[in-house]
Amino acid sequence: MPPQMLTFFVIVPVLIAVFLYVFFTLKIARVIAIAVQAAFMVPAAWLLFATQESEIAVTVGDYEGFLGIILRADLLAAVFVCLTVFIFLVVGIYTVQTPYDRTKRLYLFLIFLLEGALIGLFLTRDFFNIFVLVEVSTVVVTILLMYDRERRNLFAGMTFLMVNIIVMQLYLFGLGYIYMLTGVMDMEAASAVLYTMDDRSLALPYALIMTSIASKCSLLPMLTWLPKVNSLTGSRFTIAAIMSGLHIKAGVYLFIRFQDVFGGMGTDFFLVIGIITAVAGVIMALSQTDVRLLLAYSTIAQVGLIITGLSLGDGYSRVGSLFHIVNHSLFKVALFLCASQITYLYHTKDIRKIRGALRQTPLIAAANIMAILGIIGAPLFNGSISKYFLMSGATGATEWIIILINLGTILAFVKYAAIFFGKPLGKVRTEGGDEPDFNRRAVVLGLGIICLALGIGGAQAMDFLFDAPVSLSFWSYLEKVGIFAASVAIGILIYRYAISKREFLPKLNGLSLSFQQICVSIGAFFAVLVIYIGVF
Amino acid sequence: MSVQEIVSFIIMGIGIAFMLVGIIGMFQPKKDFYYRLLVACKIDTIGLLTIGIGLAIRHGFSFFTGKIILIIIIIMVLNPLVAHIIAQAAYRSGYVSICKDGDSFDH
Amino acid sequence: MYIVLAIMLGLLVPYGIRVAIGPSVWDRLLGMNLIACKIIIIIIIFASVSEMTFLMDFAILYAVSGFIGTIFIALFLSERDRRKGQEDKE
Amino acid sequence: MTVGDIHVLEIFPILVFFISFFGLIISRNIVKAIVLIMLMQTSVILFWLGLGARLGNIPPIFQDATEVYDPNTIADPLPQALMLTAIIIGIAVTAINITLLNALFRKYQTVDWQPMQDLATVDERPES
Amino acid sequence: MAIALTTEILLVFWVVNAIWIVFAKKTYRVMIFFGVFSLITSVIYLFLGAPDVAMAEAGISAFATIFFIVCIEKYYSRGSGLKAEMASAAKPRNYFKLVAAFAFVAMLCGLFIFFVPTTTEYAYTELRDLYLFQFMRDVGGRNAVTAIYLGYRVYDTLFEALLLVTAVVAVIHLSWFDRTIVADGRHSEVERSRMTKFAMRIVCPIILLFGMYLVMNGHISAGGGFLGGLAFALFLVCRFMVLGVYDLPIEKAMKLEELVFINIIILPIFAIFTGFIYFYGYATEMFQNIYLIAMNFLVGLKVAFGFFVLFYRYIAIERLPDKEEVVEAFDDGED
Repeated sequence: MPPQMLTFFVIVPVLIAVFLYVFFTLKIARVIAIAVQAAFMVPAAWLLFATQESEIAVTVGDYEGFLGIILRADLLAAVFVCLTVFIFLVVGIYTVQTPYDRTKRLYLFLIFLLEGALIGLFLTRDFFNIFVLVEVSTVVVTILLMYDRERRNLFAGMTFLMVNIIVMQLYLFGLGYIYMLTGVMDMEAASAVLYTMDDRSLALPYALIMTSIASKCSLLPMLTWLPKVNSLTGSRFTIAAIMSGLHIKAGVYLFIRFQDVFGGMGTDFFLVIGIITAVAGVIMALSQTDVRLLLAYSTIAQVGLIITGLSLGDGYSRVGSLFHIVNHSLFKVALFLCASQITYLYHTKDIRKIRGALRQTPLIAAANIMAILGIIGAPLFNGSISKYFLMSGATGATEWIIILINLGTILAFVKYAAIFFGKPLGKVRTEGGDEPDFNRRAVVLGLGIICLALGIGGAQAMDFLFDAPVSLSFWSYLEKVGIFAASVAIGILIYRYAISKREFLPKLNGLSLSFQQICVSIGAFFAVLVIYIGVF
Repeated sequence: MSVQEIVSFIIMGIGIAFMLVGIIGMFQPKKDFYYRLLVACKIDTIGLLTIGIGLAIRHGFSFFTGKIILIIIIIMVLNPLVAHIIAQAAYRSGYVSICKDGDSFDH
Repeated sequence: MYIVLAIMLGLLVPYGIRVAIGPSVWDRLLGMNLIACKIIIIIIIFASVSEMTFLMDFAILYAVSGFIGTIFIALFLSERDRRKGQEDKE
Repeated sequence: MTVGDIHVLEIFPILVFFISFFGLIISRNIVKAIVLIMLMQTSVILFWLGLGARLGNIPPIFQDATEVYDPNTIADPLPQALMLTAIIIGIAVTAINITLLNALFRKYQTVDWQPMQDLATVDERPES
Repeated sequence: MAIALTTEILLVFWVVNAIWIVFAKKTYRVMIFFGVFSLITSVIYLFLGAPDVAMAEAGISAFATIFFIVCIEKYYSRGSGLKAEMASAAKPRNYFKLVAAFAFVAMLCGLFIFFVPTTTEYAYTELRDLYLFQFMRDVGGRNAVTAIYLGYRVYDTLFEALLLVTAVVAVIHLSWFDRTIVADGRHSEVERSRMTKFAMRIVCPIILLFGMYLVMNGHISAGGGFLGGLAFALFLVCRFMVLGVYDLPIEKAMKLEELVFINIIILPIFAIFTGFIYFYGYATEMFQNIYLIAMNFLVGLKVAFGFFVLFYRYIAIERLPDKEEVVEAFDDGED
């Protein structure tokens, strides 16, 4: 396929979205949607193989030099594109059976638009194009979050939209300075010029852009509103899965790209921010009772961990965190989809009310347990491989902190795992409608097995995905297994005595910032970042 | 400075003089809103007309003059309309004129 | 020609004061309308001074959009007091 | 044209950006918050156009193919093209914002931040 | 030199206007100051040598004012809104929070200005000169700005057009009212005097003609697809002022907008992405002009339909009294 095909990676989902919305009736549209999603896996796989050796670059419209917009697909971008297409396929298969009144053509229109925007975001290397694509994905996600008319959380949706607009204005301001300094809009050309400049004059654009990207991945100060929005707003589990699985990953991908462009100026600042976010995410996750909020805050914790891994500066930890991004998307989507089915059966979203799920729905519970083992880093699962490499770069204090964070994650999911044991309390609802049918169980089980498979074949997967020849020394892995076993034991002990009895930090449960406080926190983050870069 | 220039300067001078005088009407202490609206509407429409014609003469018969005339037509239609709508809205919404009857219109 | 431009700019100041002070909201609306007209005159003079004829296109669109903005504020402002008047009567 | 060593076309947008940021922090009324967000967008757009017009400000429009232009008085077309897109994005997002505010006003009969947030958190607390 | 002076004076007035907006107490004052603010910014863009952006800003400010006013009007008509506003305006602001916020923002601003990269002149102008030198050969037309956003960066314009389509869909889906059709032919209760009808009848054809002019030679002089679309939408606003009846169907307009949007994607695919026109020996002046005029026309239509739907949606449906609207609840299914 000629390199010009890169543009069609992005244009095809958008075209299909509009075609489905305008021309087809609902029945045909849904069939076409699933067929297209499945067919889309083939070019994505081709892209992965094509970019193994060299990078594919194409200027939209074949204008020479940096006049036009340049799309580049290197291996990292290809991995993210494959991940996006795979997760949209999984979610598509999951929702294939939903009754007709719930997935109208508008829902398909928005899902395909989001897919097109995310793929566009992963492929493009043009500054302003990133701004436009992030705005498109923000608007589409806002509509999706408030899709169901009667369970619509208007206030959180509007705050989400307003905060995102302000953040993107900061990004545009920083972009203005980069254009003033480098005079070019493309990343490769700009980074060549930016390397020659000293930190002092780059402090402002770096701080502005990094503030907007930090709030995209909801790092520390802007932490509390993203999970509240992507899970609590009555949005469906599938949308919450896409939000946690992919939308935050786009923010992390931009973080990686801009760190490369700026030559890694503020790495140890983001190391500290990553650790604080992970710790805060874990504590908040522990204090939640609603299933979706617990999973959302654990996403924040894992993103914090990834940012720490990325800014450790060590080759192994970087590859480890990249692999952790892929793993995290997989088991987070599995967790959300399992939670959707279990909460439907138990007719409540409160963890304290669900008990005995293992006996009630063995298949879904088994898949859920596989996903939980993945996220806490159990020996044979993919979580352990990525966390192992992620920690390999850490030394001394950071290593202990990361072990602490893992312990926190284990604690959170031990609390979550309580829903499987004990005798079932509530009346289980199994009559018609959205009940978890064969399709959904198959999807969830498939995801669980993939987590297991990636765990076993971890080293080969990392070599193929990130062409980083990694040697997994048996003894150090055994040591990690020891640490894992110890922390699980501690986790269960703490849970048995400390958490299960009385509420753990109840007041953290409903913590939510007002719009003014969010603005102040963005301003504070920007100030601290500028002072750090400018002075040190 | 050809004759054309001088004529256009004279006309524009008249327009500007008119506007400067109009300013005084705007800041009358005793008068209320309706009086100011009347004065303002006159200032704008006539001001644009005179300066427009001045420029048209300066440019003689050209593409530019055609556009100026188009602008003048639009403003001549729209400006009184907006003044009318503001006055109607103010009156309908119960803005009472502080001047006594006929007081503000005699001089 | 620049003198005329300078005078027009000078004339903006009293209208700005009218918008700022204006006892009633209607005076402010009047000030807004005046500033819109004054700016159109500035644009016309600027276009003739710098010999760029396409600025006149801008002046036309500018005039229409400025007036429509004022019209809609005035229309819905009158709704406000009339309804307030009605509620006080009930 | 430069205040200190920063170009005047850079100082004013920064001032209005932070004035509207200050307004956002202290304003109680959501309608004013949306207006201030539009102010922010306008100041960023003016900052970009200031970049383009740093050298000269003759619009980059030529009468015929062979017209020779004076390189240090013509404005830069790239920021203008980008800002045309940014304006349309701004109005599209603001239209959605206003629709949400309209719906919120119908639901909670108020347009101020604090009362609406209290009512909203009451409605959306997860059923405990 | 005079232009620089004019710009600085207008910029000072611009900043003063922003301060008024922040400290205005009543919402209506905010609206009027915002109107003046947009008018001033539009002229400043013009003096910075950007007529396209100036026109876009002017047109957009008209529509922004309409959207805000429709939103505020409901707040005031309820009476409680006005009383609440009077009460809150009367209540003295608590000065401690005000001073603290001001100190925080002043610190941020000082920090910002302290760290502004002080490169004296425009560092790199090669890209600009390359654009100005080559755009006539590569994309055609005389207007460099149109050449960039329809030729070089058409990929951006596609997503921006997509965003407008999504915004229209969002406004209809997220609004409080589930209905999309106002009783056709219903007269709007906005009173219009005979003089308004008479004056608007004269202005309407001029604006329509002007819109067509803007679209047709957008690539030669200042103007282009967006501005033509804005002019068409302004024509529709004037038409509403004349007739004052909600007769144009919103549903059909949305469908048309999507159809036009599909063409906006397909046309560049054949013209630019695959390089069909430019690299198989057809890159003649005629083809380039055809492509530019067609793209301008399509973008103009899309923007016109988009703003048409937004305007009618706001004027007709967002102003409905609450009682008319019954939102039927879905069953509490979960997928």
